[in-house]
Amino acid sequence: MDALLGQVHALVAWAFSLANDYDVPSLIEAGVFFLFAGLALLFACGVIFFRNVVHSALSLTATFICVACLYLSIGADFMGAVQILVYGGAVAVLIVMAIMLTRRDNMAHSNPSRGLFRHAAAAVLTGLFLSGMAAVAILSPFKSAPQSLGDAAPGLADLMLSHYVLPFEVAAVLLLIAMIGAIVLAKGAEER
Amino acid sequence: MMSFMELFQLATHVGLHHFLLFSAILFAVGLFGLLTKKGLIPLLMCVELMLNAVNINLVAFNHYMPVYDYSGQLMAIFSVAVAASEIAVGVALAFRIYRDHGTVNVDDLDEMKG
Amino acid sequence: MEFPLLSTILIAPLVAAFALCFVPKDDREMIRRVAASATIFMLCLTVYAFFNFDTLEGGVQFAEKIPWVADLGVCYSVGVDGISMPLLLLVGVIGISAVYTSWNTEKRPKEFFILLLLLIAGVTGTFIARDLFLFLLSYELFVIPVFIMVLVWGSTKRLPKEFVAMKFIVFLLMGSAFMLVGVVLLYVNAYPAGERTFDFDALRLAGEMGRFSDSFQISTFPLLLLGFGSLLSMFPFHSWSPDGHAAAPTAVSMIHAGILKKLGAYGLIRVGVLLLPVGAKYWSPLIVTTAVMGVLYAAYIVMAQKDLKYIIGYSSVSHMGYILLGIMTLNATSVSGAVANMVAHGMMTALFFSQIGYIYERTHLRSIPELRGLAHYMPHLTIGFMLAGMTSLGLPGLIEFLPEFTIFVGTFGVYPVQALIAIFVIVFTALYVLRLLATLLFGPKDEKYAEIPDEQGASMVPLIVLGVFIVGFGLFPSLLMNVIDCGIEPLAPVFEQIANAPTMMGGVR
Amino acid sequence: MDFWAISIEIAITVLMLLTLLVDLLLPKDSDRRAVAFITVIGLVSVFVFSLGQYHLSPSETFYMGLFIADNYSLFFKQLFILGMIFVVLFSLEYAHKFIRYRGEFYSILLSSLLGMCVMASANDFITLFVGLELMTISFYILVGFRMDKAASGEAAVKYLLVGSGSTAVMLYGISLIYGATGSLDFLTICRNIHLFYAAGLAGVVLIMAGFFFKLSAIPFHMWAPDVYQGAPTPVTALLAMSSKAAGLAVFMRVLYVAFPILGTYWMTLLAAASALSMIGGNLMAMKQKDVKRMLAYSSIAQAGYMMAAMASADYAGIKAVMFYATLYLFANVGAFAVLSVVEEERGGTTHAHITGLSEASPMLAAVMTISLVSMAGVPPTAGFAGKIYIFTAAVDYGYVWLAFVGFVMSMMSIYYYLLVVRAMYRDLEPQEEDSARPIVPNFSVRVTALLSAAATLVVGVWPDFLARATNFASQTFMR
Amino acid sequence: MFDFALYHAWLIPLLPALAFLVIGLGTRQDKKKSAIIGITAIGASFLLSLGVVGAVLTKRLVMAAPFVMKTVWAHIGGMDLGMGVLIDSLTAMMLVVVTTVALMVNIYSVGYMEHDPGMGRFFAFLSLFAASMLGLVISLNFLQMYIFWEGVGLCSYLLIGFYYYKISAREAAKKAFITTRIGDFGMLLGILLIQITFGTMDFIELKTLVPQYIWISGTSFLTVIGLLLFIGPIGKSGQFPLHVWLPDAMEGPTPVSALIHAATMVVAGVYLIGRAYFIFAELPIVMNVIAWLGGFTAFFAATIAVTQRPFKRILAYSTISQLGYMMLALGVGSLTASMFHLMTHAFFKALMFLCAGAVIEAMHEEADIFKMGGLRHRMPVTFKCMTIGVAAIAGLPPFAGFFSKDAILAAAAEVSFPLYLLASVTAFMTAFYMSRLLFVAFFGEVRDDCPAQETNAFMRWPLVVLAVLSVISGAWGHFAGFGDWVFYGVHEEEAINWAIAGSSIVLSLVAMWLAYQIYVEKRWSSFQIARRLGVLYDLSYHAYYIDEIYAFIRELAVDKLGRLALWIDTHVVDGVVHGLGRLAKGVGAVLALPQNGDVQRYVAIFYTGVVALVAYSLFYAVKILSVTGGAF
Repeated sequence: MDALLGQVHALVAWAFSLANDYDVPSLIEAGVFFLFAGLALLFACGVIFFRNVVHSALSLTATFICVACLYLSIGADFMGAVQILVYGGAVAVLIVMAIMLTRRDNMAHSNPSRGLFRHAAAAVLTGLFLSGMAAVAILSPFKSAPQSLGDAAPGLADLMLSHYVLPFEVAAVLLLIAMIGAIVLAKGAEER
Repeated sequence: MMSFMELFQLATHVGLHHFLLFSAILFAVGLFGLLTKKGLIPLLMCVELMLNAVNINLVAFNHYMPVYDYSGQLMAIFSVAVAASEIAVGVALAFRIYRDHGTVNVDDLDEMKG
Repeated sequence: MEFPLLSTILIAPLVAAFALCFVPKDDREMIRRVAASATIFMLCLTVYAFFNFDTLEGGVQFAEKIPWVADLGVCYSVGVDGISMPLLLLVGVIGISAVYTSWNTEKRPKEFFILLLLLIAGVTGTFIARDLFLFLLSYELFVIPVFIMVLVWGSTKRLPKEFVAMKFIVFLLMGSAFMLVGVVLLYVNAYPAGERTFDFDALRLAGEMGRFSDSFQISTFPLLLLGFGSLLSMFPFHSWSPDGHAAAPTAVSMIHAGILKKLGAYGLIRVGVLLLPVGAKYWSPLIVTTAVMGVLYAAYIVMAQKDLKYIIGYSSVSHMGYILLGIMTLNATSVSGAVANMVAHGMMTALFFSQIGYIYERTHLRSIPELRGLAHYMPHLTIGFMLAGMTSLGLPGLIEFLPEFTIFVGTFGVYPVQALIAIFVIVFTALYVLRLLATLLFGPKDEKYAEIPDEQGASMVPLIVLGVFIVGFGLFPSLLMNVIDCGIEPLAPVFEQIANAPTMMGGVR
Repeated sequence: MDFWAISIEIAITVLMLLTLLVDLLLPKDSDRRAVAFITVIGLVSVFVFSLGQYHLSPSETFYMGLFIADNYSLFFKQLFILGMIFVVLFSLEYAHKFIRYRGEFYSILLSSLLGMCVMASANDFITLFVGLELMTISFYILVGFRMDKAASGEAAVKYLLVGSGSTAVMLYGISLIYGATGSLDFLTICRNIHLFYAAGLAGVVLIMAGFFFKLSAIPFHMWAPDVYQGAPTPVTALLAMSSKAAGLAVFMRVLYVAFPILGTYWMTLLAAASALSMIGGNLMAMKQKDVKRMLAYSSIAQAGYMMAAMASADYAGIKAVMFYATLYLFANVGAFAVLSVVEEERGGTTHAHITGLSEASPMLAAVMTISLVSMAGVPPTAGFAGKIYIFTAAVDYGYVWLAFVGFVMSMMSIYYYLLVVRAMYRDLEPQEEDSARPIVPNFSVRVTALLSAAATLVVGVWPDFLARATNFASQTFMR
Repeated sequence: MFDFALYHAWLIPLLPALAFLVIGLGTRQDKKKSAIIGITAIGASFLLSLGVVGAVLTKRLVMAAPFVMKTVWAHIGGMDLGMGVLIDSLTAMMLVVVTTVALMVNIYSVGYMEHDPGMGRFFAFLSLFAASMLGLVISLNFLQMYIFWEGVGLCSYLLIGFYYYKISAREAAKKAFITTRIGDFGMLLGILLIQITFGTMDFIELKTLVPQYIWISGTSFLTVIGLLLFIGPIGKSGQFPLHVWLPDAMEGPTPVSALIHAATMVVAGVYLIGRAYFIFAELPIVMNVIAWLGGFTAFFAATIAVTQRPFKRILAYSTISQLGYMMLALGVGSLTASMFHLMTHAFFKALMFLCAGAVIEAMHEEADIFKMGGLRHRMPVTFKCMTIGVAAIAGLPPFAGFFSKDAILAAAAEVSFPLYLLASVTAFMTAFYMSRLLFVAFFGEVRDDCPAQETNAFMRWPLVVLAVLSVISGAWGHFAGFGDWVFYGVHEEEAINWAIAGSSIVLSLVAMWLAYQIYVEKRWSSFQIARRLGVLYDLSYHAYYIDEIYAFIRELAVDKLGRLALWIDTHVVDGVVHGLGRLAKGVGAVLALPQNGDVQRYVAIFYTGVVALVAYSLFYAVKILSVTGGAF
């Protein structure tokens, strides 16, 4: 009982203190973060739990966009743009196309899941992984010190074309090969 | 024990840990999907979720930690490229599977075992 | 530079094997002629080496040394001392006998002789190696030839030959796994990185400098023992051996019982006892006891066996027990006896198997109740069997008597009870050998063997070659013993050291 | 910027584009041997050219040390190139029979090679990641390249799914390392004390998990058997030798260059994974009936051996790994060359398919035997010397138990290798007479098979040359 | 001349050995040449032996001062193993006995074996036997003796099994070898102990070392050695528990029985003890054992011999009995008597066996004496010779046996009355059964179907020579002073003790009379007596069922145990091996169970591994944090 009273006290005191030092920008920041993060997680869950795979795909796109918004919120504007373009655009289209090409019948139950046991096991495993990662995040005494490195796009361009030009070129080859490979595989599938 | 207030304070001061936890959860959701979905395409979507989650990590570190260039974001960009390639190949393979098996459910893929 | 005698001996079968690759596979005559000439050449050289071995000078002779693998500290270092010289001779003798025993191989002769020559080369390399790496390299060379030979040319009796081939190899290699751990431990502990070497003498030197602590020796020796002991068919790690004999083609049985097992014993002396004397001493009561148990146990099993190859297989387990006994008693007398017995038993067993092979090849029988009264039609075969049998039961005047006697002399003073049992087994040996000979050779005539020719020409070669050595060394043992003696004599300090080391029973025996 | 440092990569890229181009130019119905020959000739010239890159002076780097062309990477690159040459050579007939898009096949082979080469030289996580993914994605495609076989597609899907999972984990690890140290550059990371953060520690293990996946170490091995079995045989060969070697090369660089201060931390893990892989891989291989699948399990064990040497974390260990990777390459080339011929002639790679091979083609049977024995580590093949190097390194560091497990398991492994030999050499049942029908492999297969067998034997009997080469490469690496 | 013989004494065994080689490798197929070579070699040895005797007599090489030549045979592990020649009076006596009998048997065999296709082989083996036996006789040390000891064993084996197509012969040969092997085992132990204790096996060196040893350490350990050494003679000389092979050994050709199993080889045991008497004589316990065992064997074998029917079997048991006598003599300390009896026995037993051979051949391989009868008419020479033999063994003066047996009885009486009594009873029984043999086979009516004819000259003359020797050797030995030469310790002048001699003569005569009454006059029916005796007769007739007991023991302790061991080996030892193999495979199969093709399971296992690694890293991180307190 006492503990409860204590909590109530604290709540009241907090309300007062809130009035005292009302840090608007920080709260807005928090609001934005929680809004988009929450939405992203919600949509992510939608990817998994929608019965209709098209809905899942749309949900995935929504997740991507929410994440892009988060990027924007911490100043990674270029990254946000890439996210929207590549994920929200290209990948989503690819996926929807794939769905259309591999499924021509009723979409109602087009996103089946494994059995109950598998869900339970997956939940345990996922939970363990999550708690591990959370523990890692919490146990690490990061000394965060946000700073501005200037505009992201020029900074990235600078890196990409000087420091990391080689990976950049290799990534080009990678995309080329992925394209060729995808064509070959898909073509092979067609020519039955 | 932490009081509500401190908790709230902690929650409202959005920082690195928020993003780390968020990305961990997103990753976990993707992982959960990867383990439970049947269709190949939903599985690919889940993979994308996981890769995306990691990107959030990278971008967040790049923003919050005392670093002097954008290499974290760059890494994320490369990861996007890789993810895109992966999904392209994955989709092509989905066609293969669909052709061979008439379905894209991976639980039918057990020709090889033991 | 001296003529590289030992290398020539080593290379001869390899060259022949290589040459055989280019002989058309239907030209049987050519194939066996090539194989035979290689082994004859080998025999001549080994005999030359044996009789030119300077027993007064002793030490390592005909040595050659070429740096080989620099960073492991490996040299191509060959040479023979008084211990390995007789065994090299044994290889030469059994090599030629094996080739001639297989003279009439009809099934895929080309591959057969290639593998046989490889096998011979491998065992040769082991005995002449003065470097542990080279030793190991040749030591396990037998694996593939033996496996394939059993598989293709073997015979199925109690167990399918495929199964036996597998058991044979896996068993031995499992043993050698332990041995390899031991060897690596030795190698690493002997010298600090950069100075390491596989050279036997250098390793011994390291031992003398005290690089191998007592506890290290005690823990490492069992590893080596497991490896070498299982090749030596030490009880209770012998079960690969009789089955292996039974399934293998004759030539392989000869080499297997005649040489391979000796390889185990040789390794045990060369690596186990000489490098880890204190460890050997510590375990010796246990090993001696199991050795004697093996002697008795295998002799008992022979009593119940009917299949000729199983009989000889188990009897060789029994005889190898004597050798192990001699080695692990760890004094100069017993070890010399063991080394001599290695030669003796090798020749004896090879002779036995070659005779069995002869009869099996022609009748496809080798079970005692099915074969009888062979003496009526095959006097030469009878002589072969009698000679082998009498050698086996330790008849004086034949090669095996004096080595056994020496082992007994060496052992009796140290382990009287064990020695007593071991000596008593000579009665059993007589019993089973005589039973075998009696049923196989003597008794009423059986017309079904009338058509089978007696040994003639090529098939007499094993009998003659082995017989000459069995009788010759039996009547003039000093030919053999002097060589062995000059190999054992320099080891006196080792035995001295051992004499004062504690055993697992505590104290000094 | 020094293009000399990336000349090999440039050459391979050019070659890759050339093959694409030639493929386009060739008439539609021509067989693509020309492409294969171009590939081989090109790779041989690259190989010869690369010999000239060994150096005693400090290593060349391409831009700010992010890409280093040291002797170590050079050695591995040559290894990959060599493996690729062999694979292309022995798969000529195989590709002709089973691969529909041969021109693209060779291009993608080359792109995977490019990925490996980039990995071997990578000195920061971005380059590493991109190279790794280039290789991996190429392999996803290659594994699915047999359009006529459903198993091939299935294998590709499995590889892709598990591989993506592993990519995600590895990326996660990289992100944590980045978070802890603020850098992706190995040379910067290695000096950063913040690696001891939980994030750093977790990052290391996550990265290791990614590499364990590549090396198919237990318990990250589950994909390997299915993928090896389903993939086209030449691709399986590459997976077993090159992909694994590339993983090793970069794994060692990451551990030794980026995380040396965590040595005691990851060594334990390596030793444990090594022991698990050696035991599990060998035991599971025992009951396999399909040779390719058996080789998959055996490759798990082989990875275990190599990790045992890595666990000792000094130049002797690196050298042992390099030595072993080389001889493993030779052994694999031999084995898979034979298997590809068998699959081509008899339509499969199970024990039933290789039965009677010793009569159908003694040469192939002998090569197979030698290769398998080398994998088991029995003299006089190279495997024996390799094992001695590996376990000497392990024992030297104090991992006696690891050496013990390794030797015992490697000798146990002879069992399943000999099962194959047994199938090839055993007497044929009357109804199997068909299996004795002669197989005459074509010239390139013969050359490849004999070369690999000869190399296995020569290295086994006279390991000095290879030992010197690996010493040279590894010592400059540790410098 | 004598010097030549002495210094070339090593030729004595070598010549027959060479003959063996020549016959074995060359002339085996040619009967005549083989015979000539064999006889020539043994004849030369005989001459040389005579020369040696001459040398011994002229140079007075008594046992205390022998002539020695030696060479190193092998040097091994710190032991010097010598080979050499030791010539003294004992050796000389043995040489002459052996060569004489061997020569006679060789000549006899020419006749006996003339129709046998294996005659060449036979002569080869005979030569080898002679070589081994002579080598044994001139042995300088225990090892050499053991070597030739085994050599004679081998020859015995070969010759017993000469008719290898006969299963009985084959089995008898085997039995002989194995039984003597058991004895050899003990002897080998003894020799080993001597080598270990004294560091030498040389008789001459031991002769000086043993007394010193006894002086220092007493006799207890030496007693063990002595007993072990004695096991060898028990086997070889057919003493009680190991006598079973000797009767069976009669499966061999009769000349072989004469040479080996009567005259020479079986006395090797006696000879060994005589040679090593300087050890045995110092060990009273061992001496007692020898004496009593000898006495018992003598009596025991005699009781069996009384009821046997086959000709050679009776002789065989009589041999055992006589060997027992010799042992008894040794045991009571009279080397002289023993050796004397050895010599005389060699002659008359060889004689009787050769007679037996003649009879059996004449009877077309019929051995049962009760199927013979009246042979004295058909084979007069043989009959006369046989009679001389029987008289000799019965101890009737002036035949050879009288002198030697008397000496033994006298020696026994001097030491122990019970032994004397035993010996006397045995003497009585000996006379009885030998006369029984003589009377049944040679007296009575000639049967209608009797094919017997007198034998040919080759077989006849050796009989005559041996008969002469059987007559004169005793008296000659006695009066020419055998005891002056062959003795141990201090030589005592011995005269015939007429009390003992007289009583033994009386006993013998009574026994012969009894036999005559039963078997010739048929005053008492032998069957009635047998029935009366009942169990005793059965026991005796079946040799106390010792063979059966041994067979039972062998079945139990060897064959059954062997089968048990085999079972253990295939099911337990091998079972463990196979089980381990299966276990490994099984574990592999279990480990591969998760590999069911389900890719999501693969992912799950992958992530399980990841989680485990993360857990490890967290554990490590917490440890670091706790160490550093979170400060970096």
